[in-house]
Amino acid sequence: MTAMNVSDIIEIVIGVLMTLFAVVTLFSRKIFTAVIGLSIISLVAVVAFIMMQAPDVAITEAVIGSGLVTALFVFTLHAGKEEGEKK
Amino acid sequence: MKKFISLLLIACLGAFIFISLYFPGGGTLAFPYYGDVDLNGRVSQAYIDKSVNGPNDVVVYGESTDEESGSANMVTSIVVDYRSFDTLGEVTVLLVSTLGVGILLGGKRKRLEYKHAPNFILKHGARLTFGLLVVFGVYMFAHGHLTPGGGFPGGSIIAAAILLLYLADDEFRVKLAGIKIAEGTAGSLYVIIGLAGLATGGYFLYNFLPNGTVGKLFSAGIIPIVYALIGLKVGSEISGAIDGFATEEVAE
Amino acid sequence: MIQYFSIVLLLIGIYGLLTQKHTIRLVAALNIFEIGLNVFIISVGYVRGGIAPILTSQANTSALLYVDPLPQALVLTSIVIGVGITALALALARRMYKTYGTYNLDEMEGK
Amino acid sequence: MNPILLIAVPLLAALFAVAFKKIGRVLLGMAAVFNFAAALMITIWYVEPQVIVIGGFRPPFGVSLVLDGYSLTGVLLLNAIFALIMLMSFRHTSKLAAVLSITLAALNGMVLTGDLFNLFVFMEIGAIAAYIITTANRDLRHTFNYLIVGSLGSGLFLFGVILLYTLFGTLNMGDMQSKMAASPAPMQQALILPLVLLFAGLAVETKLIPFGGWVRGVLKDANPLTGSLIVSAYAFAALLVFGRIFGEMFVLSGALLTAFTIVAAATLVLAEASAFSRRTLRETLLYSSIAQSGLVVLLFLNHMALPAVLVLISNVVSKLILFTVSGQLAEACGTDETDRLQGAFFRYPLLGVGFTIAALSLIGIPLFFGFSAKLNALSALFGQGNWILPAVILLMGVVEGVYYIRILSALWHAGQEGETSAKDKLAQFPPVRQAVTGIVGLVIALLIVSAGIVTLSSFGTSGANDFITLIRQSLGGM
Repeated sequence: MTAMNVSDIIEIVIGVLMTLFAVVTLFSRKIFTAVIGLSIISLVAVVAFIMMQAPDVAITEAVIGSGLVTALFVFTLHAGKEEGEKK
Repeated sequence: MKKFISLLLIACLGAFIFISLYFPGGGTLAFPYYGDVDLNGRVSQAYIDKSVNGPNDVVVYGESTDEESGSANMVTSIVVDYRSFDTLGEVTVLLVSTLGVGILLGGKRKRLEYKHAPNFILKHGARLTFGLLVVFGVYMFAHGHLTPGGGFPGGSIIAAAILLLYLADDEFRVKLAGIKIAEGTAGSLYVIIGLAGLATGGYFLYNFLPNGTVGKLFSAGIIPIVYALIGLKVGSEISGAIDGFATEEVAE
Repeated sequence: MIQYFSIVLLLIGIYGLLTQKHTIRLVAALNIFEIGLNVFIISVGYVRGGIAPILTSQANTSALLYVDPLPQALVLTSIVIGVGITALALALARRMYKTYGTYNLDEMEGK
Repeated sequence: MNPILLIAVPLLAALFAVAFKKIGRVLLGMAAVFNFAAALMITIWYVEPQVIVIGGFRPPFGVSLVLDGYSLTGVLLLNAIFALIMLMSFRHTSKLAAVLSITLAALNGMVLTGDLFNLFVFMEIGAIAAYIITTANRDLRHTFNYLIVGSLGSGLFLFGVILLYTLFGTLNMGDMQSKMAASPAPMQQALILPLVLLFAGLAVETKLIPFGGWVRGVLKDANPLTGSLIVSAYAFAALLVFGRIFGEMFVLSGALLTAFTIVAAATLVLAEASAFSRRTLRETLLYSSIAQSGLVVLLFLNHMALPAVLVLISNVVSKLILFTVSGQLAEACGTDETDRLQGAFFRYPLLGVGFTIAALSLIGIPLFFGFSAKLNALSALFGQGNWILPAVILLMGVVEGVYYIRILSALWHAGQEGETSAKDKLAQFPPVRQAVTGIVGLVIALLIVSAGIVTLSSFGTSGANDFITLIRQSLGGM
């Protein structure tokens, strides 16, 4: 374990987090949890992009992936909920 | 049963990918391991040296002038100069998918109702933040050739500002006709700039303006113009899509 | 190291696409797949010890060791394509919900 | 004339159509006419293969287009097919004007581009446009299904492209090809994974089993526009891309070739069997076109580019008119079950002529184009000393013949009862639309016959290796 340095550890933490939340997204009972899980994966991916020296991609992923896409998911769920209540 | 088969399939696929990537079976071709990449074997080294159209000296920030691509951010010079055609395609992808959203979620619509009406402070605070966010978005694409960022995140930040207004105010809606005109105009100007390059330089999307000094705000030829157009287009397109999602059809 | 995890993420995404029946969750699985793919693409361009491919007043010559900028440009494209597809898929899911009253593809079958 | 205009002009039309919605359909029509005229002019002035540089950066660094005999074939026929589809199904385009213009740009881009990532971008544009076009069908579940499968496929394609980039350090197809030719053993182990991924990605759009499961749902209730676009224009572009990658760039051999050949042959056999067992017009036709994709892929994989292109052209041109006519019949009669459409052509012979000649050409009756295409393919396979594949293809040809004859005899033969019922149902068929479809059908029939005669006359003697040169030589030799 001599070759292990800080960035390796961060990479492993990032990887485990992404895998964990991917599983949460697919198997959570509530659909809303899945959407939040997806958003977190995207945020963790932003850290991964910064680790790999890709600031352009990190900014884009942060704004689009974890911001706007999540908003679209939430709006879709919200609309479904409202229509469900009307019925 | 189906889950088990899928799991088996994924395991096979995973094993296949891992073995092919990390256990090369001889031959002269092999995938480089993570981090052990030599850029000299790739086209990218020429993008970094700006030496695509012939050998070039070392590029120095703030000093080198009239390079073949004048952007200090190499990703930007790839996105808007070397592989600008891909970017035109990418903008088209967004255009066609928002057109699809418009077709699917179109017609006469009204806002989704909130359970709790947003209060005064929220509404007006959001307006203030809106201004700041728009300025930040514009900064992002105006400096796309110098700092990380560019047209796509810049436009998305503007769209996020509009999303903020949608979230804070349950009566707010953008004017869809205006959005369509902005998006069509920005997009067609991009294509027209490309055609202007064809007319003046003989190549579609040719960078026909002087490239200036690397690192200056007014440099890099058409890159800032194209990025501004992309920012405007992306911003208006995603706002249009947000409007589709934040509204519901009015029952006739 | 992060490359292994990106492939795992990609595989989880494909598994989700194969097994899920809930339309929203399918779109989420598609997003997981795309994020995994994007991280993989960036990792392919990573050079150990390389710096971000931007000339600044600190890193001011192109003679330094930079990471590969081309995969980053490709991923920018890929992210934008991803958001386009996600928006379209969610719009479809919403229209289907309106017609069938459910997000579950199996439940739609009977109606 | 710069071929880039084939992509830029429809794109500009689409963008104007977004800004000014009212004139969208006019712009679409203008773009279609412009592209057809431009493609004709490019074909006439074509002298030798050329690379069109974009942005002023030489390949492999910048994106570039490749105009050679192969892509020229694609461009000419694609724009002609698109213009004909617009002519016949213009009234279905109401909401879709901008999307269809983008489709035109994307299909041209797919065929012309010489860069793998650029190809991915154009395929993605085309695919998204296709998802939107298929939402015109009432049942959105199939579209959703198509979207998920298609996105997965294009993701896998991108994965493959990136792996190839890490291996060769370039995205340009020509550059990659020359780097591969320079390496001592062209088919190396490291290439297997990227090639499998590319194959899987392309198999979705080329409708190979098991990746083509989306087709049936999307097409079985397709209106004339959707059906003819997906089955002819999209299939044509996708299969040409397939040929570009697996017929030209990578020459396969060994286990990989065997595996892919089995997939293609299985597609051919299973789809012909399904087509035989169906009783509705559009389902039969869609399975028949899946089978033809299988055949074309088979030929491309076995290094027979010209026969493959000939079979492909024969198929898409015929399917264009077959799908449009059956879509229109289904619209007019509310059904497309073969038994309930008895005598339809007896009453409207104008529709029937094009349909019949297209179907006869597909079966491979001598003198029609389909015959010389099939003959070419079979003799090329025999030339390789291969006996199993020709046997399979011939057997499937017989199956195909049986069901097409069955359809034709049902539609032309008016039983006493059938005639009256068809008469009642077809009463509202507008004469103008009938005339347009009929005339287009006649034109296509004429082309099929003349191309059949021309190519047959030069069969075996021509050294051409692409369609344009073949036609030119044949015309010059007559």
